[in-house]
Amino acid sequence: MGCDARAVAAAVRAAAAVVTAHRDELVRLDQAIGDGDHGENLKRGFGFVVQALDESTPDTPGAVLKLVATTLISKVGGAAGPLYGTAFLRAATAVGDATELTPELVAKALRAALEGVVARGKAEVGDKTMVDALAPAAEVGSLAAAATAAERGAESTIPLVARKGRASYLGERAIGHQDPGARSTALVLRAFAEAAS
Amino acid sequence: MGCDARAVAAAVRAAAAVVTAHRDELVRLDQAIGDGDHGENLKRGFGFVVQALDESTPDTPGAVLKLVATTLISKVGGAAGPLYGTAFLRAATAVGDATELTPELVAKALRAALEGVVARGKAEVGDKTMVDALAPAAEVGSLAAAATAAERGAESTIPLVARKGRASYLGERAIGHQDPGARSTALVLRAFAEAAS
Amino acid sequence: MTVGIVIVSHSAALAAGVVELAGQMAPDVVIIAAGGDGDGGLGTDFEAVSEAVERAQSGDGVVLLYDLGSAKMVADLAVEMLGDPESAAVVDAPLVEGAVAGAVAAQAGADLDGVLSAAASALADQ
Amino acid sequence: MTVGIVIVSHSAALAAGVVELAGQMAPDVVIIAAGGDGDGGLGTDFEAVSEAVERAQSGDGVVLLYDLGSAKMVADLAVEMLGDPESAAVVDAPLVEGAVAGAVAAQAGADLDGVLSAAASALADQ
Ligand SMILES: Nc1ncnc2c1ncn2[C@@H]1O[C@H](COP(=O)(O)OP(=O)(O)O)[C@@H](O)[C@H]1O
Ligand SMILES: Nc1ncnc2c1ncn2[C@@H]1O[C@H](COP(=O)(O)OP(=O)(O)O)[C@@H](O)[C@H]1O
Ligand SMILES: [Mg+2]
Ligand SMILES: [Mg+2]
Ligand SMILES: [Mg+2]
Ligand SMILES: [Mg+2]
Repeated sequence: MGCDARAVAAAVRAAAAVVTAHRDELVRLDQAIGDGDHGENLKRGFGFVVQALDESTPDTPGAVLKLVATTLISKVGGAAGPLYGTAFLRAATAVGDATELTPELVAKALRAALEGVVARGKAEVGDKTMVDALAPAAEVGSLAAAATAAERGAESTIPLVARKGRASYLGERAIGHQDPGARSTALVLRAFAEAAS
Repeated sequence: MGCDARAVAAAVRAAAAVVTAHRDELVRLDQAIGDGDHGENLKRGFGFVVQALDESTPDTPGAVLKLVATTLISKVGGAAGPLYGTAFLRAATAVGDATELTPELVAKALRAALEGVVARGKAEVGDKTMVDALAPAAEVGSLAAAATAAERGAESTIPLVARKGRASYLGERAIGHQDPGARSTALVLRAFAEAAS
Repeated sequence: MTVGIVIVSHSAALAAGVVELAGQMAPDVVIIAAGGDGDGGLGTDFEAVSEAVERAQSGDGVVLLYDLGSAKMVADLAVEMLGDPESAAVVDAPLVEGAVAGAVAAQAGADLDGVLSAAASALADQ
Repeated sequence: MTVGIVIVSHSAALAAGVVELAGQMAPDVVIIAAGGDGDGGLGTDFEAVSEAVERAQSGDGVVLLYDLGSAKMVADLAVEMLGDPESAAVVDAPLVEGAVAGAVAAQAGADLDGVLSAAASALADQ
């Protein structure tokens, strides 16, 4: 299938549906090692994204990604806002004015998103954050492989102590819990992969 | 003259009158290197002290000093409350149950007051605080000499940089201003000396 | 039961805000605001601080945090005047960061020393 | 004109209290609170932060302080998105202590770097 602005918008809507369906799971994960709002943050943020896309869908994939970014930044008050916002903003810049996304552009966008999240939050792999899902995803060739890598990466956060974000206050007590941001990253990438397939 | 509880209470009333008369001067000093409330803090606090003495004057000099202490502690919200409060509390303990203050007891009370202020605020001589007035006062033999030493000590704060209290935020800009707490300490000791003479 | 926390501030709003922020990650910890001069103005209120320490005391101890040096002196005095001064302690820590770190430690069941050291080693960038 | 200050906090009360406390010793400095999620809840509000930076900007620069890591990210993003990102800076400092020290420095006419370093070197026990 082609991957023009409408296809990207459809993938974003699919991601919105998935985070909405998984709201409670993400809330529970964040209750265990944070303040319990991650599921609601993302549900609310992507809700506004869908609203914005309903009002007017931009012409290019990059413009869609930029709309996602600015909406999440202004509507999500919590770490997920600036982190997801920066990821989508860098992805938008990476794909430029292209009218169709190629697999190469998708891979470039993923790497740019990772770089943005790292620049924003200063977390490394192993710090028990969404970087643990996004970093392995940015290394592989296809969205489907990225989603699988992100799922593994998210699960790899379970035995870790957190070194960034609210969970970092917990010390050893974070062990045994999956990081909510890593989990939501895997969910979003899986939604993108399925929409693109 | 004798120095029983009534004489001590009269000296405290004299001090209250003096800090009230010098309220504006102390406010101006505190405006220059603090938040401008020192004159009002002391006026208000000693006002409550006089009220408490009006209601019932305790039997011993020590009990009078203790009443001054607890009143200042509960009524003065600002550094002066715990500092003056601790000074009077330690002085009260130093004079014990004596029914008349001797010059030796007065000297002992002054030294105890100084120790209390230092324990409370951790300031040393030269830090531009009330310790600069109280420390030289605690070294001399009579209240009159103590008042004179405190006045000199207060003036010695003018060229200093503050290392404790709000004025410590100002760095070099505190230079050229007399410390309000040192000034008020000198005023109170002069009032005591005159009441005792 | 957990260690309790008291926030001593010159500003009532500041103390209340710290309680709100720290409480979010420590729902079972008693965190009490002692802010303002008691008359709606900026200042500290010795009696409010003493009462707050009493309310925060469950038997496991109370940690006090403060905003400025004069609030620290009031907090120290309130602790010294307790029946058992060992049952509470004032910590030199950044107020907001220390309160959050201390509250999270208390929530996890840390004892008085544990909460004190969590607060004292809190970082601004976390 | 002086350097302006913005307090980015998850709590509206906390931000307002810090403004009140720091403002007391810096009456001529523009200090703006950007606290809460904009809906009365705990959280940060990117647009409120951006607006606060604009209001605090007199031409001499703006220093932003924050409470938790996510507030720092919002503050960084707001600065990066300014027309002139060099005109403002986020400082890693204890929120309350840094705000008071920074405000006093700004009141004395310090420039952006001076306010930043005053805030960053603020001590809890002062
Ligand atoms: N500095 C950081 N770098 C990368 N990811 C981070 C960082 N801080 C937090 N996160 C991610 O954000 C997630 C929490 O998001 P959310 O609950 O929406 O924000 P908040 O912690 O502000 O409530 C964490 O699970 C983690 O994956
Ligand atoms: N740590 C300290 N040790 C000794 N004296 C101090 C200390 N901190 C402040 N002071 C004294 O307190 C005075 C200010 O008192 P006041 O204005 O009533 O309190 P605040 O600074 O809380 O407004 C200063 O001038 C100084 O003499
Ligand atoms: Mg959360
Ligand atoms: Mg949150
Ligand atoms: Mg003052
Ligand atoms: Mg004051």
